[in-house]
Formats: sequence, C-alpha cells, structure tokens
Amino acid sequence: MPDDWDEQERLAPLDRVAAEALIVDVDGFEGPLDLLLTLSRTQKVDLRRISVLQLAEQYLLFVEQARAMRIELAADYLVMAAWLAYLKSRLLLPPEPGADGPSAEDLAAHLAFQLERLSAMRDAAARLMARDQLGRDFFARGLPEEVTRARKVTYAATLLDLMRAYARIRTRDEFRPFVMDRAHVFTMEQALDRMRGLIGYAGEWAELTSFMPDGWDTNPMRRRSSTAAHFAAMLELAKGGHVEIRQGEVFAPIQIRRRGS
Amino acid sequence: MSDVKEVLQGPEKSLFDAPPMGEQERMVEAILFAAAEPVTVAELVVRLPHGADPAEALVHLRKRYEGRGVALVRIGDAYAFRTAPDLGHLMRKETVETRKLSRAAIETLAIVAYHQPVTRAEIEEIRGVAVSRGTVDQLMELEWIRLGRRRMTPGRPVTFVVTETFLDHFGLESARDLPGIKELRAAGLLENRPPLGHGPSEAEDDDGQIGQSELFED
Amino acid sequence: MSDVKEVLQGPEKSLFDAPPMGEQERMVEAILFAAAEPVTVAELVVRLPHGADPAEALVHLRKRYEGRGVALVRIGDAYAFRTAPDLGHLMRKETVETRKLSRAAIETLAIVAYHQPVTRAEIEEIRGVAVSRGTVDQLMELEWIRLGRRRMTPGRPVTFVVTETFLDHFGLESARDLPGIKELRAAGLLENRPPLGHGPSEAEDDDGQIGQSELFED
Repeated sequence: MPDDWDEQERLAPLDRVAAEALIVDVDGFEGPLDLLLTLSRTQKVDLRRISVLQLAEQYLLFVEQARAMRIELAADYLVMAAWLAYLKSRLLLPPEPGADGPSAEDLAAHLAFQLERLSAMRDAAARLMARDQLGRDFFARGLPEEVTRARKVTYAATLLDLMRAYARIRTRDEFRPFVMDRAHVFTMEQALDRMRGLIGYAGEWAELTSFMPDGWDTNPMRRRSSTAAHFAAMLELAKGGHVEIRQGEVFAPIQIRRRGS
Repeated sequence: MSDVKEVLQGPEKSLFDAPPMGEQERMVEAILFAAAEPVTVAELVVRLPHGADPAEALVHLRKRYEGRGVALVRIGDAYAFRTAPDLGHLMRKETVETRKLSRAAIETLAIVAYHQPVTRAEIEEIRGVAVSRGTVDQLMELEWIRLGRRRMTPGRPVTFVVTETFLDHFGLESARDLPGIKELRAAGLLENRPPLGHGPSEAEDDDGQIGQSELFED
Repeated sequence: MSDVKEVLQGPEKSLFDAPPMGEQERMVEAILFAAAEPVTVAELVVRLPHGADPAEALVHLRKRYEGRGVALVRIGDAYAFRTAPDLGHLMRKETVETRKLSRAAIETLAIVAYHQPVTRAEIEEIRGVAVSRGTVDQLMELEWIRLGRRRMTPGRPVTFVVTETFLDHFGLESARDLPGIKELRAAGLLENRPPLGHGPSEAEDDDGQIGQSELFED
C-alpha cells in the first residue's frame, strides 16, 4: 500500500471530505460499500490505484464524526468500521510470521476489487438506462392485427402467479387460527338423519358400514369420524326401538335391520 | 387518391425548411406503424416538423409498400398499415384469446408442481377443498399436468406430475428450480398474510382444512 | 447472424414445394407487422407454408428495411419490427410513462444482466447491501428478470437471468450485446470472486456461494 503521503497533505483532504460527507444524508447511502465508493472518489485516482489505507481512515473518520454529531448509524456501517479498523492495523503492522489466512494486502485488494466492481456495475446500469427504450424511443406496432374469427382460448399464468398461489396456500395454513377441523367430522346428528332415511329400506340384515356416506373411507379422519357417528346413531336407534343389532363375533361386522320386519 | 396527387403538383413554397422527402416518408412510416389507430393527414401535419408535406410522403410510402406483405390503406380520412388481403390466412394464429387461469386451477397446478407426484386426495388435503374434475381436466388439457405412476398404497391412487410443456411455459429447467418457501418469503411473496383465518375472497372454497405440515417441508 | 447465413447455404431439398422466396418474405413481413410481440423463427416455421425458410426471408427483409422508419430487429431467437430510435421524438403520443425504477432496482437489474445467472447472495455481495424485499418482485413483474437454473452449490440457490422482454425493451439482440460487457469481462469485473476470509460485506445469507467460472457461457 502506498503510504508515502505525508501527514499534512493527508489531513487537508480528509477534513474536507469529512465536512462534505457529513452534509450528505447518511440515509442517502446504500450501505457501507456505497459510502466507501463515494469517499474513494475524493482520492481522484483510478480505483485500481486506490489507497485502501487512506480510504479506511476516511471511513473511520466519517463514522467518528457521525457519532460526534449523534447521527445514528446502522449496524452494517459499524461492522464495516470495525473491519476497516482491523484491516488498517494489519496494513500498518508487519505481518505476523506463520499467520495463515489471507494477507492484509489480499484483503485490501479484494476491497478495492469490490469497489471497482460496484462502480463498474453502476456505470453499466447508467449505460443500460441511457439506451433507447421500447415505448420511449422506439415503438412496437400500435395496431397489432388480430383477426377475430377462428378464436382459440388459451389460459395464461405466469411463474409469479404460480409462486403466489403456492405462497397463498402456505400462508393461509401457517397463519390459520386454531379451530377444529370440521371438514371430515361427521356428527351423530348427521348420522342419525342419514340412517333414519335409509333404515326404512333395510328390512334384511345389513352391515353398518353400508350406511356410511360415499367416500367415508377416503381419509383417516373421515373414516374414524363417520364410523363413530354411525355407531352412536345405531345405538340411539336401537334404544328408541327402531332397529335390531347383531354381531357374529368380536370384531366381526356389525349388522342391523329395521325392527319388526 | 386524386386529392393526394393534387398536393403533389401543388405549390411547394412551404417546404423550404422541411426535412427531405425521404426523411418525411420515414417519419410517416414510423408514426403510422406505432399509432394505435389510423392517422389523419391533419394529425400528421401536426406531428411532423414544420413545413413537411405528409400527403406527398403518403403517396411515396403507399407506392413503396405496393405488392408487399403489408399495405398502406386509407380508412376514411385516415391512413394505416394493414396486412395484404391475400395474406389474411396467415393471421389466423394471432387470434388467441388468453384467459387467466382460475384460482382453483393455479393453486392445484402449484401443488402438483411443488409436491409431485401427488394424488388427488393429497391436493385436496393441501388446498383444504375438493378438487373439481373440471380443474384437473383443464390442466391436463393444457398439457401442464399428466398422470404419473400409481401410488403403491391401498387403492393404488393415480398421481399427477407436471409436464415438459409446463416447464417450457414457465421458463423452468426442472420443477426443482421452483423457489422454496424461504426464497418465496425472501422475495416478499409471502408477505400478504390474511388478517385472520381465511381471506374474504376465499369464501367460495371455504372448507376447513387439515394442516399437514410434513407435506410442506422444503 | 452467422446461423442465419448458414441456413442460406444449407441444403434446399425441402424447399421444392415452398412458395418463392419473395413470397415468403412478404409472408414473414405480414406476420411480423401484425404482431406487437417478437415472433420466434420456430413460430414462423409453423405459420409459413411447409418447406418455407423464414431464416433466409428474414435476412432479405432486414436488408429491405435498412434505413427505413421502421426496422427489423432481432431479440434473442425472435424478430420484430420496431420504429427507428431516431424518430422517437415524433412518437410523444405513443410514449408510455413507465414507473420510475429505484436506484436499487436499476442496479439489481444491471447486475442480473451482466452477471447472469446470478444468485441473490451474489447480487448482495456486489452491491454490499441486502436486496430489498420487492426489488426482485418488481423486476419479475416487469418480466425483465426470471428464475434461471438452481446453482449446483450447497443450498442449491435459485439464480436470476434476464428475459427476452428485457432484451426487447432495451433494444438488445442478446445479453452479449450489453454495453461494455466485453470490456468488463476483460477487466475481470464479471468474475465472481468469493469474499476472502472475513470479508466486510459477506452477506449473512446461508446461500453459500462458490466461484462460478462458467458464469457466462458463450
């Protein structure tokens, strides 16, 4: 790192930069790298030749002044300050023998690379936006011809629609308040209604399961719920003297028929 | 066309500071191309540089397009480019009506894409409502989903998977390129949390639903 | 354009029953004129009579429109007619006011265009700040960027690439024609150098990033 600039020459621009920098609203910077890039411009050299040591000092001075003026800096600015303070000390001190990891020069060079890359991307963005643009400088056919006969319907959906749909399902689930899931719950009242309607036809012994609604066994919860509801309803009907119940042996199918047939 | 020709032969005093006729022709060509409706000569006069003679430019332009795939036609007082009448048959493909996929369809599609191979029962479990036959049929007809292997579980239910056509339409290399939940959230797509319970627009498919958290693991 | 020329010299056996080239040119002209969106060569093949060679017709057509008020431009694999950029001032009436993009969005767009395919973590590494929620969403909504392949690195992060709509909007034939891209690549500024050790702007993302030398496959 070139550090052949003397103390006097160094302080003058630094003071100026600090003064200028503080005029700029801290909120105007898009993060520490942006601030560093702005500070680096005061060195008026090619970014490849930038003095990272000088830059680190400018940055630290900026942060110090911001603090003195009680301007609150976001955490990432302070993280960068800490890192630059560390880098500065490593740049100034002779390397520790046997220390592993990247050297101070490598770290400085990477920072310079990052600044140059960011600067390059800014320029590229500006050049891109300065290009002729569709709908501003050049135009598509204003009156596209679409014959209205021979109409074919297609359905459009974008990936964004798809992702949003999925996100919607997910969000809906995650933020659902606690409620009982009722979709698969079959109440005894419902079962009673069903069976009262059906039992009139059941002159012969019929298995209880034949009274279950369509699709009762498509879902474990639905199966348990309908079984329980119909079992209870059957007992209720027997109690009222409407049906008879029989079961061949333990776990054998339960059969019922209308009483008096 | 007689009026146009008259202008051609008319006095040219006002043209002294106008761009050359070739340039005027380019300008009229661009304006007619980009305009959303036929353009009148009066409007061309307003839009062209001072002193330009759009009527003459139109004569040149019309000539230039004679026998081409498009023609400069006059509609009332106005001019527009139109497909040459003998090529109308080529325009048939242009007549596609695009409709937005219904909410049920897009959600079903999303579930198939994220969870494939997936059975109908699983789709219903995730969406919390029954999947109508029409929805699945529509997605099959669009060739965005197709039948996969049967699941080796009781009943051997059929499964659904997404197709190459689907990947093509959505610009995906594979279904695994779909962003995960973490990424959806990072992109801000998961921000719209319904206030409490179901959003108002969900009334039509408002059934309870079983939370199947293990189905959603990324 | 070399691929187009190749087709020109290619075997013409299949052309025996195709209409003459002049007629094919008219047809391509009509189809492209009628469409506001770019039309791919593949679609032209489908729409033209059997045996036609739209690639060759396009070469002729492009030449025919050189220096005219409208130009035949190439966008990726597709072609469209667009008004000549120097005549934009005449088109104030057609100008569409676009929502101003934030600086963050513009920079993110440029990074995606120049570094594609690029992960969110890489964008953040280059800009030195987190990509704000909604920035990516906005660019996706404009259909200027879309998801690319997942990166085959730990975490398999999704990548972003620019779209044909982006190329069309900025009048680019391909991402290789981005302004200054050759110089940037030559200067090593499009390389993805992973941060060293405890780099200053290492994003806290768990996306994990590995140098991708094949970032820009030509």
